[in-house]
Amino acid sequence: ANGKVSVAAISGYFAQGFGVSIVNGLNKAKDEFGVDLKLVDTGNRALDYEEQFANLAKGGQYDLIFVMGWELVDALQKASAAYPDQRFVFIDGVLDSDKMIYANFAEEQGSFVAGALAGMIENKGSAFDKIGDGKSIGFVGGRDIPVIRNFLGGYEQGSRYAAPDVKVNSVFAGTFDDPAKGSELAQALYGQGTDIVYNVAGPTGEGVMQASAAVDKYSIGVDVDMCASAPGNVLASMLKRGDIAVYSLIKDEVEGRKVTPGTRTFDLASGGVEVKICDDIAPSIPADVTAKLDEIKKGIADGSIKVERHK
Amino acid sequence: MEILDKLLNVALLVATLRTTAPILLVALGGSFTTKAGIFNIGLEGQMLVGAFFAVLGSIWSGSALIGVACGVVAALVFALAFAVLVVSFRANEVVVGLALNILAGGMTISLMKAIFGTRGSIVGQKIVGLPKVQIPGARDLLGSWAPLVSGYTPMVYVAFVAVPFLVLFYKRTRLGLYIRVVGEKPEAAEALGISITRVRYTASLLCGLLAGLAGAHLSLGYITMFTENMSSGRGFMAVAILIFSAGDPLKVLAGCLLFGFADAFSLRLQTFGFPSYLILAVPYLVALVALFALSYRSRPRIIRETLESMKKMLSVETKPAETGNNLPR
Amino acid sequence: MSDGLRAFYGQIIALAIALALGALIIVLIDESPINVFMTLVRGAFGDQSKIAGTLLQTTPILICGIAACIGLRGGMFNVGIEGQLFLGGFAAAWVGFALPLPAGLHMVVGMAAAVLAGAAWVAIPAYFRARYNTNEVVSTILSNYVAVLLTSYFTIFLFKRPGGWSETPPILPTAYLPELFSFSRLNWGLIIGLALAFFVAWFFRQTAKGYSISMVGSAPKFAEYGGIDVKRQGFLVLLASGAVGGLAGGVETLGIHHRFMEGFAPGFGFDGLIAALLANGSPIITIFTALFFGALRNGSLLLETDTSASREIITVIQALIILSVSAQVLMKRRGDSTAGERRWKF
Amino acid sequence: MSDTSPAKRQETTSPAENAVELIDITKRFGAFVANERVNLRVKRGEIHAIIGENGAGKTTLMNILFGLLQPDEGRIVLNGRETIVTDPATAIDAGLGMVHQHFKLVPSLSVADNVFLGMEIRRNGLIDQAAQIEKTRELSERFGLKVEPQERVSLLSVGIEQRIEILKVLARGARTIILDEPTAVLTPQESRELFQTLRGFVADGMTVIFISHHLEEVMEVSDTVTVLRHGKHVATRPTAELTKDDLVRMMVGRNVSFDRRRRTKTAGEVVLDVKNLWARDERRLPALRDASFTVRAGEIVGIAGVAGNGQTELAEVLAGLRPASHGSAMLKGRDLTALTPAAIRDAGFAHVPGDRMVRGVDGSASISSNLLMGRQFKAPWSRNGVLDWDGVAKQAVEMIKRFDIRARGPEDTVKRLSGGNIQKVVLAREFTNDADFLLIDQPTRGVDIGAQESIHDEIMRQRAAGRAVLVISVQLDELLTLADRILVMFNGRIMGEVEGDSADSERIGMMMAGLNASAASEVAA
Ligand SMILES: Nc1ncnc2c1ncn2[C@@H]1O[C@H](COP(=O)(O)OP(=O)(O)OP(=O)(O)O)[C@@H](O)[C@H]1O
Ligand SMILES: Nc1ncnc2c1ncn2[C@@H]1O[C@H](COP(=O)(O)OP(=O)(O)OP(=O)(O)O)[C@@H](O)[C@H]1O
Ligand SMILES: [Mg+2]
Ligand SMILES: [Mg+2]
Repeated sequence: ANGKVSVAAISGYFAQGFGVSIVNGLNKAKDEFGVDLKLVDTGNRALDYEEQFANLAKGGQYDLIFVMGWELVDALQKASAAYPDQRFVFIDGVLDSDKMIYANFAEEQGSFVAGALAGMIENKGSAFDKIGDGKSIGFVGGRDIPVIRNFLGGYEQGSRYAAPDVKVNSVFAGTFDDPAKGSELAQALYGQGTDIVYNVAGPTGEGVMQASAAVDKYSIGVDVDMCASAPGNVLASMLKRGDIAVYSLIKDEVEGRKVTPGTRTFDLASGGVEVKICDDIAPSIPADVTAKLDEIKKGIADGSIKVERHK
Repeated sequence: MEILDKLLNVALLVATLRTTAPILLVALGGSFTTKAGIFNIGLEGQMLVGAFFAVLGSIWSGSALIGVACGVVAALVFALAFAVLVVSFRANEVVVGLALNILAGGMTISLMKAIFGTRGSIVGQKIVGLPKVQIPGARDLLGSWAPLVSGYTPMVYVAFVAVPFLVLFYKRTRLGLYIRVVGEKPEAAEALGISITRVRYTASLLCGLLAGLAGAHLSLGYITMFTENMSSGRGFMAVAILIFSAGDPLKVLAGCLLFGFADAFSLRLQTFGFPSYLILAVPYLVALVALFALSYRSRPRIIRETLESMKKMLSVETKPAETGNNLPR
Repeated sequence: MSDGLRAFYGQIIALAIALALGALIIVLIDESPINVFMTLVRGAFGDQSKIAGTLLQTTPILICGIAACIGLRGGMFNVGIEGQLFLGGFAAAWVGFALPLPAGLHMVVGMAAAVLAGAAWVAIPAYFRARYNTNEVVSTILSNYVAVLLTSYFTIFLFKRPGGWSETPPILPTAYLPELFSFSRLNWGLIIGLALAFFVAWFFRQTAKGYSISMVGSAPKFAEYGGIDVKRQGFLVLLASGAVGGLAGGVETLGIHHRFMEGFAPGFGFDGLIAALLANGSPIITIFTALFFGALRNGSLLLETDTSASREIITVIQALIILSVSAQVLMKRRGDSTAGERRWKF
Repeated sequence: MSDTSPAKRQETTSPAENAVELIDITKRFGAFVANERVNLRVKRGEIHAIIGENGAGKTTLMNILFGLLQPDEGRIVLNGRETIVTDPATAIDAGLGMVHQHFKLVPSLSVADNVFLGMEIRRNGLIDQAAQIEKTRELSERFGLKVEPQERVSLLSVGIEQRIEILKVLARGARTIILDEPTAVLTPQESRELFQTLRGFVADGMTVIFISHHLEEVMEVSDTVTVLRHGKHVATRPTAELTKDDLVRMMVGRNVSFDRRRRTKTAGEVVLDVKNLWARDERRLPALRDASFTVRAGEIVGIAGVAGNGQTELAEVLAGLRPASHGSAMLKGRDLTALTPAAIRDAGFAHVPGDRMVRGVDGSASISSNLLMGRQFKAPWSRNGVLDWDGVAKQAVEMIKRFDIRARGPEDTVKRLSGGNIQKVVLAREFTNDADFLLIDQPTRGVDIGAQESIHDEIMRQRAAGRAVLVISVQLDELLTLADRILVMFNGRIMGEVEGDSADSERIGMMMAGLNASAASEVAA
């Protein structure tokens, strides 16, 4: 790597929510620092992964290889053993090996805040714009897989903490690529008296946002700022700042602070996850809600509020 | 009871129509090829390019209608490629259909990257979606049932109105007749100077037209965005419905409604806490059960069959005074 | 020019057209076609590990292709190989992690479970096809969706590896399908696939049973008249096809992944179907079409890292190649009737 | 060559005197020459018969004339104008119409829709079905071809289908009508009606070309005969100058006898005993009603009847291809109605099916492969389930020789053979099965005269070997030639039985039309 930092990223999810934020961070680093960047899309056939890791790692030209997606873990571990000098950054989790760099995100914390926000708004009842009499909030997941369950778990805990009598209705689309289905699922939830729906479903979730505009209810976005998807209907977005994570890692590398194995945690306290209330909504959020949210954030940061991870 | 109330209501029927519309449109498109004797497993791909180019056209022109037109043109290009390979070059239609599906997937992503610099989804204000059609007076006449007929995007109406048109088309127009004849008995068509090639091309293109509309509906009507692979198996579902309806418009409608209902219904079931994976399989299982039940019903059970035939024999035999043959007892 | 020679030239020309189109696309993305094609070849056959990788990719396509061939020869269009593969893969993995058995036997039982699961999964569509003439294309397409969802459910809700991803616990090493070389994951699956191809070809060509099934496939009424139990053969053919589809899944889980992962092998069933159709239902030719696809896939993996061509571009080029190879323009006489061509019946 | 003089004579006459002239037509299929420099001149206003053995190239020649095939060499002159017939549309425009050997009707459409297919009557862009029905009725009345315009074709009998085919041609204003083996599927009465119609056409100044294997018909109705042999033109002569024997000699190059076969009264024990057999057709209506009869060893029993009167169902029930709804059929003590087709074959049953292309062969397979059917599990064809293809091929070569199958070899694809040769493939397989009972449905449908004789010889040989033979045929002549006893079927019933020796066609014809035995005798007497 003749003086110039060169990085690669490998994943099957560059097209979906969190992946988009990773790509944004990588591109930002590329533009700012002029690093070489190679993106490798793994597709979704497990048979391919090992070969792809080998193709990427064997030349040794990449200073860092970012790896995103749990299904790649097996191939990653083999590659890490086969190419011990290669530094891999595993995004969104921590593995047993101590040779890798981990960028770990606490999405359950962000989801906890989102759940608390939704629960409290729901509790305001018809006093609040677009909220009906029912006491339920919703969740639309992409596929029913552990990481999505982790979002759901945080959301439920947050809602229970801040608004114990609000019920959480959760559904899964079974796919991340079907916005039409997302819209249909959200409309089913809204039709049953649910007023706020949090989506963790990539492009499928876009359908949820659009449905909230169609029936004029509230939605909460995820991963990236989705406030523009349905202005006036999106309460907030739970940002999972993959962009910050990769950007800061590359920045360290470029500025001579060689990234070494270990875990970096991106949580509420460090700003790695955050709930951003949309600008057009923010003025109408009651002060007591804002205060409670601040209190919760503080509690999570200092450990007085424990958020369970999904196992 | 409360559960039933929550499940079975106008909203469910409205959702059924909404879910049905895109599959119905693409399946009606496939009806042309099916009737013309071509097995078109490439509907999925045609729909996908339709969806993509509709969004592209809408962004470029700022007009939803031009967007729809772009989607249709793109699907037509795919349909033409299908026809050239299958009809003129006599390639295997399953291979071509599947390969065009693969091509559609790769092409839309490549173009998305090339044009928008990102993968994933195209969302945002620049896409002009199709407006919802409010039927005047619907609310006064139907009250809470109004959403059943009013407030959909235009293609939903197009899909359902297309059904009677297609019935008429096959029954009463020359082209419709030729399509049926070419599918049913090509040697008859050939002997009468009807060009099989021409009819199959026409059928393929008509298929592309509706598949393109279906795609445009998905990305500009149902929702307003494009995402990779957003046709999500609707084209394959349409293929399944087509095969067991033999392309007959009314049966296609019935099949699509059944699937649409099962889909809308099962989504609602999920909110009662059933495991998502099993609930998501419900529409496919319903379709399978319907398929099996239909074919089972078309073969009466041995006993009923025998009874009926006996009755028929008796009724036929009592009339003419033929030479003294005894009835079987 | 003999028909065979004409067909051969036809394929060469078709391939040339596809490559020319591909080259055009490559130029459009600012790459050198020469470089891209060389990389493709290097990625497929560059060294022994690349060749092994190609064969590794070939194996499941080949086995799925044979499953499709069996169906096609018997007049059954099994579009459900995908689902059978998933069920077979899961069943083998289940035996692998849940049923401790002595080495060797364990693997055999695992493969047998895969075969049985594949056959069982197609049994209902097969029964209805045989008994009530229910279209197997529809029922197998639909059952694919159910198979994928069902195995996902099993994996995530019933058998998930604690702390792991959407996957079952790892299988015990006693159930591993042995690897062929130290430098690759290539395993006995390839040998099984090749042996199966030759066996199936021999079976249809040389055995009385195979003859009977072929006749059911090409002229069912004639077969019925000739005393062949058409329904029974049809049922068995689909079952056998499903069994081989299941076997493909078993080979993948016991030979490579050593556990079942939800959604681990999408599209192999369809790749196999395309390979079999391009080979016109011949298992021997399917070896070559599957190898062709395997080489394309493995080559394209290197293409992605070593050139600026991305996965989607490669997909586009692959689709173009399949399309042009499928065109039989030069294989048939022109000018005469087109009406007699075989068509799909609905 | 014998045709040069008439041809020369015609060249001097006004060109329009000939409706059709084919000049030096050559057509090759691969290395095989189906037509070799064939010349055909058909005068306006005549009935012109084309005869020749199976595979002589008759259908090929007509397909070329009608634009369905393109000749490799040669010219076509229609009504004095040289025409390149690129497709049927060109032929139709030139006033030609063709009724194909295999009908080309669309089963799901109505009669009127079929008649006007390709030239629909439309109003406001929509097909005017009322007008089509009206016009069809008009045509049908004008030409005396009775049809019900609104009925679906799938429900009609072959005789009516043929009328529709002819109406189709007439509706297109054809002045020259080509019929390829029009009578192969018709009853004697229907054939007679057809020829009356054809004479009517000629009287109207139209021209008729027809292909036939029935020399009586040719002698009876044609004005001129053209004979083809092995793809070559042999002769074109006025019919009046010829005898039937001349025709046969020109066709096959030797004499053939048409006498009734000698009958032996030495029938043995009962082999097949059918009692009160009932069966239903596809529409679940009774199609076979209470049939009872026996067939003895060393005897040929014929079943006469107009097509579609339950013969097919009877044959299928006996072969196990259709369930019986009542009754029994004992073959040497075993009830066939309870057995599978395979078990029936094992019980000593051989079957030549009526619909040879669907039931009798796999057209896409080789002759060897077709000859193997039914015996693939038996030695010497297979051992331990493994086939001996060499042995199969060797046997196929023998059968090709013995049954005079005109083919390039045992690996030849069956669908490339002519109709008659395909039939011989079926016969070859079934007659070498050593079965005690032979069921032969339409033994010589579409088979040329030379081959007919050899097929009849073969059937007689089977009888001499002590087999029990049941022959179903719509050609009464054939049954009169072969059968020891003839049963007549009408509307699913056996109307009566006549001895072969004393059989007269008039009385049988009555029974075929639905009169019972005694009534038929009275009317005939
Ligand atoms: N010989 C033929 N072979 C194949 N297709 C045909 C043939 N004749 C007509 N068609 C098809 O049938 C359709 C209707 O044909 P038609 O000739 O009626 O068109 P048109 O004259 O534009 O219609 P109209 O007369 O109703 O205005 C056309 O799409 C044409 O492609
Ligand atoms: N498409 C084809 N390909 C190859 N050979 C063919 C084809 N069509 C016809 N033939 C061959 O050409 C010869 C003439 O066939 P044709 O059908 O004209 O005979 P035909 O005189 O009508 O016989 P038949 O009286 O049995 O109907 C036959 O040997 C046949 O096998
Ligand atoms: Mg002929
Ligand atoms: Mg013939």
